[in-house]
Amino acid sequence: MIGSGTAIAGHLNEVIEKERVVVRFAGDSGDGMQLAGTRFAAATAMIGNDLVTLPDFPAEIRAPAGTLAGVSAFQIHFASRDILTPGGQPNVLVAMNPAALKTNLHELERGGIVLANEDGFSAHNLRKAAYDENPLEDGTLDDYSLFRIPMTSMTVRATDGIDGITSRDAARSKNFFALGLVSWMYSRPTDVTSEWIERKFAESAPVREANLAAFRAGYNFGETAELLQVHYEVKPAAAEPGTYRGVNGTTAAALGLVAASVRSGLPLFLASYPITPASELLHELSRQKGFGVRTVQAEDEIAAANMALGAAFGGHLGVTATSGPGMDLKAETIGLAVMLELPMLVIDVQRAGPSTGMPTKTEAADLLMAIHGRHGESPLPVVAASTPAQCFDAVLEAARIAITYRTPVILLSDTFLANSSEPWLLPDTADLPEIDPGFATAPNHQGADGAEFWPYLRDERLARPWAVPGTEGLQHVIGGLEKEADTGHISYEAANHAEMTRLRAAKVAGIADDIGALEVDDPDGADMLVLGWGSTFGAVKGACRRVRLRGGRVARAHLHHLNPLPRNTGEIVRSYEQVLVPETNTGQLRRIIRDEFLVDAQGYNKMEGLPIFAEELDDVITERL
Amino acid sequence: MIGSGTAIAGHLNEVIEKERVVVRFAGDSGDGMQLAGTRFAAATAMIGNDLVTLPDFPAEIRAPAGTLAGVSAFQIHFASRDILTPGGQPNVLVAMNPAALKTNLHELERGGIVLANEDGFSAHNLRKAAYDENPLEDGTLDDYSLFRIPMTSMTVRATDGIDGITSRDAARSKNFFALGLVSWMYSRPTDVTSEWIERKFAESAPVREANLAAFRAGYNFGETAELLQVHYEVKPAAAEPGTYRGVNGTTAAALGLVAASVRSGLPLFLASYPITPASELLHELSRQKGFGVRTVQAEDEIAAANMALGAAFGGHLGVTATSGPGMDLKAETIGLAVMLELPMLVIDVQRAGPSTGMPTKTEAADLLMAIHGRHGESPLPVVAASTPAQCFDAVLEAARIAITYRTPVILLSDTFLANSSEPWLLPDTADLPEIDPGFATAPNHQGADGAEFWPYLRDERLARPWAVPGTEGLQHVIGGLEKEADTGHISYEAANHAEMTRLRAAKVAGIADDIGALEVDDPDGADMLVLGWGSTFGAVKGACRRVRLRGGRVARAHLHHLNPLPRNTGEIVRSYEQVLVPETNTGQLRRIIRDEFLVDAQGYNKMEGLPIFAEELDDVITERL
Amino acid sequence: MSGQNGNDGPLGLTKKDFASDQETRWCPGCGDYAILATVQQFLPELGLPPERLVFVAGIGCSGRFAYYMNTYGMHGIHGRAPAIATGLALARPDLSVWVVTGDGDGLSIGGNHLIHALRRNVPIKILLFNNQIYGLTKGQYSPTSEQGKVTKSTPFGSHDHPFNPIALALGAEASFAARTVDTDRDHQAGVLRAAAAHEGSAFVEIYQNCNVFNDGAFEAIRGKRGRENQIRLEHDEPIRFGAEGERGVVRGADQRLRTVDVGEVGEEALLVHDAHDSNPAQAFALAHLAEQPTGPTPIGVFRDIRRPVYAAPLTRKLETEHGTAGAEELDALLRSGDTWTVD
Amino acid sequence: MSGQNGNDGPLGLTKKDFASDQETRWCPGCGDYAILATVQQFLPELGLPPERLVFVAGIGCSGRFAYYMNTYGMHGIHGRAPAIATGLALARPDLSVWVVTGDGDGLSIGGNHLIHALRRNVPIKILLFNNQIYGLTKGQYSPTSEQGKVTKSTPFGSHDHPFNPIALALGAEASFAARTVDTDRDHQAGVLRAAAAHEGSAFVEIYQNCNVFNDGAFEAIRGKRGRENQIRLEHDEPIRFGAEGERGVVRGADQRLRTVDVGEVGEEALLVHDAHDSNPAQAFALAHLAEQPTGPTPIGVFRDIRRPVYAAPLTRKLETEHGTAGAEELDALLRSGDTWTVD
Ligand SMILES: Cc1ncc(C[n+]2csc(CCOP(=O)(O)OP(=O)(O)O)c2C)c(N)n1
Ligand SMILES: Cc1ncc(C[n+]2csc(CCOP(=O)(O)OP(=O)(O)O)c2C)c(N)n1
Ligand code: SF4
Ligand code: SF4
Ligand SMILES: [Mg+2]
Ligand SMILES: [Mg+2]
Repeated sequence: MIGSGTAIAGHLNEVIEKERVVVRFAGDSGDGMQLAGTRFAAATAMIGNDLVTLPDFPAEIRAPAGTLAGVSAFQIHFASRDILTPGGQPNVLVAMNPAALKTNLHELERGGIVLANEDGFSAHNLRKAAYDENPLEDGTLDDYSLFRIPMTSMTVRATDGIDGITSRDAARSKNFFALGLVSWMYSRPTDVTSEWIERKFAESAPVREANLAAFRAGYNFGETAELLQVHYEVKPAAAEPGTYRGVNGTTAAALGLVAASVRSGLPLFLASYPITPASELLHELSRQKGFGVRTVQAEDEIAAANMALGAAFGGHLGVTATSGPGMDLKAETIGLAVMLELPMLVIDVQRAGPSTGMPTKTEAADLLMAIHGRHGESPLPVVAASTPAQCFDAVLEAARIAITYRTPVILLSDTFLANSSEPWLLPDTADLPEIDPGFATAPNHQGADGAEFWPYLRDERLARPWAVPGTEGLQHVIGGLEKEADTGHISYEAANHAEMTRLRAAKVAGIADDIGALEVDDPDGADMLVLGWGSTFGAVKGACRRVRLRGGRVARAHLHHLNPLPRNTGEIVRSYEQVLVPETNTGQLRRIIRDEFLVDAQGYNKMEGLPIFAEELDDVITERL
Repeated sequence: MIGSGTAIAGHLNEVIEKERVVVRFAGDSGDGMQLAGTRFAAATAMIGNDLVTLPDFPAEIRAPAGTLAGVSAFQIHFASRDILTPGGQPNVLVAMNPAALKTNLHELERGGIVLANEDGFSAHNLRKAAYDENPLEDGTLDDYSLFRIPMTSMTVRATDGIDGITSRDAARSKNFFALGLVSWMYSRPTDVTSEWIERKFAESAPVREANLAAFRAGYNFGETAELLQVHYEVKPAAAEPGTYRGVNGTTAAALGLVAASVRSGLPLFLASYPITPASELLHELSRQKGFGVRTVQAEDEIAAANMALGAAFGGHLGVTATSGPGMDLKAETIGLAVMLELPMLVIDVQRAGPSTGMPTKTEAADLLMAIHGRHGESPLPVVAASTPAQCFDAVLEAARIAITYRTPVILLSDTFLANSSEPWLLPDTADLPEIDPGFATAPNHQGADGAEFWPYLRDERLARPWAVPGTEGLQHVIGGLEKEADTGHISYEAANHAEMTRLRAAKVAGIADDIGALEVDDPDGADMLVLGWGSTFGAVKGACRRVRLRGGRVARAHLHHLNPLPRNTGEIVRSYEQVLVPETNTGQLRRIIRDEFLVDAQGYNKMEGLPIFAEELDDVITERL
Repeated sequence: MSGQNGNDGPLGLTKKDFASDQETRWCPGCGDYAILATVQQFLPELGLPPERLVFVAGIGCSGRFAYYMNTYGMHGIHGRAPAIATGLALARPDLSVWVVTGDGDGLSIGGNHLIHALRRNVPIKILLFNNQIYGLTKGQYSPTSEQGKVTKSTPFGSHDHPFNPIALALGAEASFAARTVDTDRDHQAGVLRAAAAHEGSAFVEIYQNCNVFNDGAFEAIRGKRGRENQIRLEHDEPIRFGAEGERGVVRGADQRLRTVDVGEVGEEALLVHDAHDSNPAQAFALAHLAEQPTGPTPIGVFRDIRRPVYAAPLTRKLETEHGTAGAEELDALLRSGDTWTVD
Repeated sequence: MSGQNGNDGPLGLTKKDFASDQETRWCPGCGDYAILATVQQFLPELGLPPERLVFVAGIGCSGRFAYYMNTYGMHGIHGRAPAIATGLALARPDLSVWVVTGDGDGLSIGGNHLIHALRRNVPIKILLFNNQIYGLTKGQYSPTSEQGKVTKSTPFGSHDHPFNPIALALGAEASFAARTVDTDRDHQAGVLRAAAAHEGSAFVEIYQNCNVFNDGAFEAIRGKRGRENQIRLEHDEPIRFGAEGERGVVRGADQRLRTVDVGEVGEEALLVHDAHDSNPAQAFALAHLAEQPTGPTPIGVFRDIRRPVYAAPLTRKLETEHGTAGAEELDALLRSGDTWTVD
């Protein structure tokens, strides 16, 4: 069999340089794989590799230990050049138990490395994973480089003697053993991780010591072990100078909201009802101190939206965040906000499937719902984030539009963006856009008997005045009934309804003048344009690069504004023979492009609860070029 | 001034034959105009004229008497040939008070007849209607044929002596006086109305006598009065032989549901939450006896939808009906039904505006919401009714699709269809489609350990088996989580989700093979196709006829199925130089046509809370030909 | 007393300062007119200028209320007013936020928001106009309609056992629950006064006659001899009623509350009302003294206790926090956590 | 007694006849396992074949329950199970319809459907697994969490005053309200038996331990010495508790319920529980004897009264009606009202 330990014997502790590597840590939910992965990512970022990570949790809270449903995985893709996706096929798979091997092996590259925790492959665990034979022995892994390492027992031995630690506790540190081993394989610095362990477990000496011991043991094992004679190096990526931090889409969005609050001077008010994956934003902001951030866990999504709207009426930056079914429930309230013409931010962290679907998986199939998902004609702006770090800018932009144009805005993110992370070149606050709420403070109309305030007398952008309660003399009542242009009084008059319908649409359409043009990356005059939106950004950019490296000609553009579209969108899509729209839905942006511009846009549509990867998209493009 | 009574003196009781007439009764909400109009329509139908009516209620329950907001009107369009719309400009306006005159005059045809109740034009009422001068005297009506008739006092005089009737009560009968007068003007038979009064007020002699007296007085006044010397005749329309009844869209839909229940053998279960205008369907069915019809007034629209779904799970024909905001609230439940693949009928009686909008006005702007208004990819069939009577067939068709394909179906009606009425050629039950629920009664799979029931093992139509609780051995659990193809077990597997997404879409798309082709009416090879859907049917047909009468060449087609579209739709729209899509929205079907077929369809879009009329559409077509 | 003429508001404001110029659009004779007049007359007492008040209304005839006030107002969507008001009140503790809702708006579609607002004890005052019918939609039965009610949607009589709004509110942990009558101006003003003084959410049920679709529903306590059937609850007072207060309420041997002739049992036997009782059991028992307002029925303040107002201290903290943090703090925040530099 | 071994169902069915082949997916040690076992063991008593039972579940860990039953089941959407079950129960009175919900599913998002189902008295049995936390979404506080609760969404403590589920149900006119404990098999079976026997809707709160996100919430009445804190309510019995029943409940002079030493007041002074009392006041008072299950807490059947079941007679009528009307009747219906003929 190829790839067994002995097979690559000979070249001793050779260092092979690699441009990019994908490692996946997989084990039972209880095995601490997310932790191992995150720390590996941190150390990797520190030495200046570019990276993208992708965690994959089980849907169950705690599926029974050892079962297939209980497998938890964390993938990290890092390289010496900028990379854009969490990577398709892993090069290395750490498998702590049979279930982890079974659920992840099929994705490992042919000939890839398997680091198996031998101790985890007990008869009991094999049964749990429905293996009749032990895959470490029955040839299942013939096509891979298998390394059998008794991680658990080695961890226990390593921690032996640390007092306050039973061997049962000790075994819990095996994820640090694995982390140490992989750190050695890829020449990661040990200090970053050691220091983190010191800090993190400061209050419990035994645990701290055990984890440190396990980590060192794993690292040293790599160095000394006979069976594993090769290790790799991945040089730092050439990155723009500046200060960086690793960030996932949830944190970036949370920080974007705080930034929007600071830049607009409006207090931040987030009302949400827990739902996977949007809950994380509520958690993140509820911990936020010092910026006057108010978070409320509402009784349901309808209440959450209405609380945000009430706060907006009061002059706050009203925000509500949700996923999947939660969006359905907010539709009526969003429609009211369209009528009231109040700023309100609705963050939709899209997830897989209709109805409850696959709550922990990713998908971006709420686009048409965001645009059309309310009764009657109720137009609103839709903005979509493109990468984990870009969630910061996307949120800021959505808030800017909402406040400037007095309108609810739907910001589309998705599970992949929310959970995966990448290095983020930190902006200077001074460079962030200023947002002017421009509250109304005085009457705006001279009536027969004196000055009056007309809540629907619009400015040049067609935005109405925003007078918050407490402002003397500007008392007014707004509501969901159709209202007379300018005065805002209730009106059932035919011509007025036509006019108000036109005005509401024109206001949103007019935002196109305020969002810049769509940029095209087309170095060598291609015939095919790949048009992306949302989290396909990385895959599209990566795929195009791969195609070009092979001399292929392909252009790409990415939409951050889905409604309205940038003014030049039509011109651009019309100027290519082929327009390919990759989406994790059945073709929603494609429909919009076809309808708006009568261009025969084609799609690549993936409905697997997974993001689109550069590799697969490369194939699609190549095949259609 | 032209048109005053005297002006047309001379030709004594002349009878002029007319092809079509539009009469509008207008007065205060308290004046009983709806009643007068309905009875006039009944008598008109009886003598075989074709007709369409359109009531127009005030939004307020009871706006203060005499105010503009309190005006209630009823329009009837009748002719000696088949007609299709309630008519644009009235030829005759009955105005019981100044407010009624003010709000309706601008729509009366130049030179049209005004029958004003002189007694209603008191100083008090003039003020209420914000008239400084009395319009009956200040020349406001110079361009019309004005007839001033003291209807109230003549009614009081006519009922004088009927015991149990004070003059205050008596005045209430003035609507019957007006009815009598107009009945004479258009030579309507008196017996039909008299008999109805006898029946209707059987239990209260005084009221009965007063109404009869007022009705006769009005009729006789017409015959004898000096000032009104001309009356008209409208010959019966050539109609298909058979038994007819007058019906509005609400009643037709209610009967359609009962018919669907009878033809499918499924008990009818309607759960709704009151909302204008959909409430009427709940009212109508809650009165229905003898067919085992169950109606429930739920605590809200969400509960209503879920109750209907629960009943559907139990093997009933589960139906829920709503309007406007109520649709938003049902979105999540409809998405669940898509996942469960259970039959469920959602009736959306569309009304005007986003949010609360203009609750009593008509509009058809929920089409894209019906198709896309749920998170994730959740395809479902959409059917739309085209005329008041056709609501019967549309409901039956929607139920057939829901039951046959195990899917929620959205049926689109609107305020105009629900409230207006037309003669209906009654079908024979025997000719109505049979609907076979085809319940599963036995296991459908041979498993390792015996026979099993797989709830998602599909038939050739891709419909899944429907096993209702109580069926022995077929116990199963369905839910909103993604499920494995065939077995229906929960599955988060990537390929399975892709496959299930495909299957759900393919099932709905496949219905196109089961709905017949789109028919085109194109007598003389036109270049322009007018493509209608929903309640524009009459206007499109009428407009095309008018164009053709003037020698214009125009084709028309009407979509009853909006998703999926008939198979030949693309072929048809592609075969015309121009495709005009008239809609009471900003162009929703137009978007679909453009996206699906890349055809540059253009729109005529009216957003006034009113239906599109043949006259205006005629102009649009003519101008674009 | 001060509710009588609105002329004595601390700011010298009067009734008309709280009346908008919009034409009222209720049916002639509707009980809503009486409530509007009483509220407008009472408000000057608060000593707040109109711009500091907000009326958040639901959908229904009752919902029209907001348009007739010269304050800030929002006519929201059906049943959601308590949620809108919650957001507003938490964002703007400086405002006096009032909710106007109906028995359908507040108890049918909006029931969940109502009970959660009450348990949270957010500082909002909820006025529920209970006419035991759906008015705006032209007469369907509501969650407070008596069982067997014949309406447009129940031609053969309704099957639902109705809610007792006060009992529901108490079951939902309301810290303030009261009941009054549309046309009873003084009593209503007194209840509004207590509600306004209460810290936290206050629930006020107002019996309101819908003379078009449910005329006379409250005849027993609103009609000519209605006063005699009003069991007016006053804190710390023995509970008695009747033309000369000859009737009273006692707890019988069977542990239940009963109405009796004071003469028979003697004054001291009467139950003394304790609106401040931290335990809601007694108030709940009083709410169930009458299942429907067709005979002697308690009105007034059933419960009025002190309980922490939702997030009050935090709200104050956030108020001061906001604005203090600017560009510098934001830069620091962005740079918190593991960062590294490339140069 | 019969709850003990499922072997004595009238149809000779046993526990396993009600267990599905699906692998249970709760966390090891979750209280849901105990409830599942007790329910499966109890069901044979009903004398109904599995196909006549339906479990309608909401979303949450509790919602998984449906998958483990070998009955018909629907795992609906969050909070709507009572509405789905209402539709099913009204359509199919021949079925035994059970709802499984959680404190978030049933009291937060689903609160409105719950209270309306209870007041309507539709024949459904509602089991609310109260673990005072959101389990499935990984640990946010719920409407039953104690005030000040530190969770993922409230890192500095929650501000909400919690619901008392039994009090809320009684405030919503529940005709049956009971409470039991996940691991207390016999007591739970007894409560299920009473709920099943009750005509109309039955509300059963089950204290359920979430050992991952809220471990020990019910320690006081579920832990080692828990039995002593269980105030077990038995109809017609004096209310006493404690290791030797040495403690009891009385109504004090202040009209409130109190726990006392039986020795001091004497047996006869003890309150006798009347679950059939048409007036819910006493049951409500008992519900408020303990605001949180951290000390002596009443469990068992608080209320169990006869009240007309929603539309029961009509339902029977409709059942017989349906099917009798065919083509002929339909033709007649279509031709009712004014018709005319053209020939
Ligand atoms: C989502 C939604 N559902 C239904 C309606 C229709 N609707 C408006 S008011 C109302 C009920 C009114 O009853 P109530 O709250 O008692 O107010 P009232 O008119 O009696 O004062 C209903 C069902 C609506 N506007 N929105
Ligand atoms: C409309 C909607 N909102 C939110 C969610 C996310 N969600 C699922 S279960 C749940 C709450 C679970 O708590 P509980 O009802 O107490 O059940 P437990 O998990 O504790 O048994 C939430 C918020 C959802 N599935 N659907
Ligand atoms: S319908 Fe009833 S509640 Fe509504 S305005 Fe008229 S009288 Fe008042
Ligand atoms: S999270 Fe809690 S409630 Fe959910 S399964 Fe785990 S232990 Fe049980
Ligand atoms: Mg009402
Ligand atoms: Mg819970």
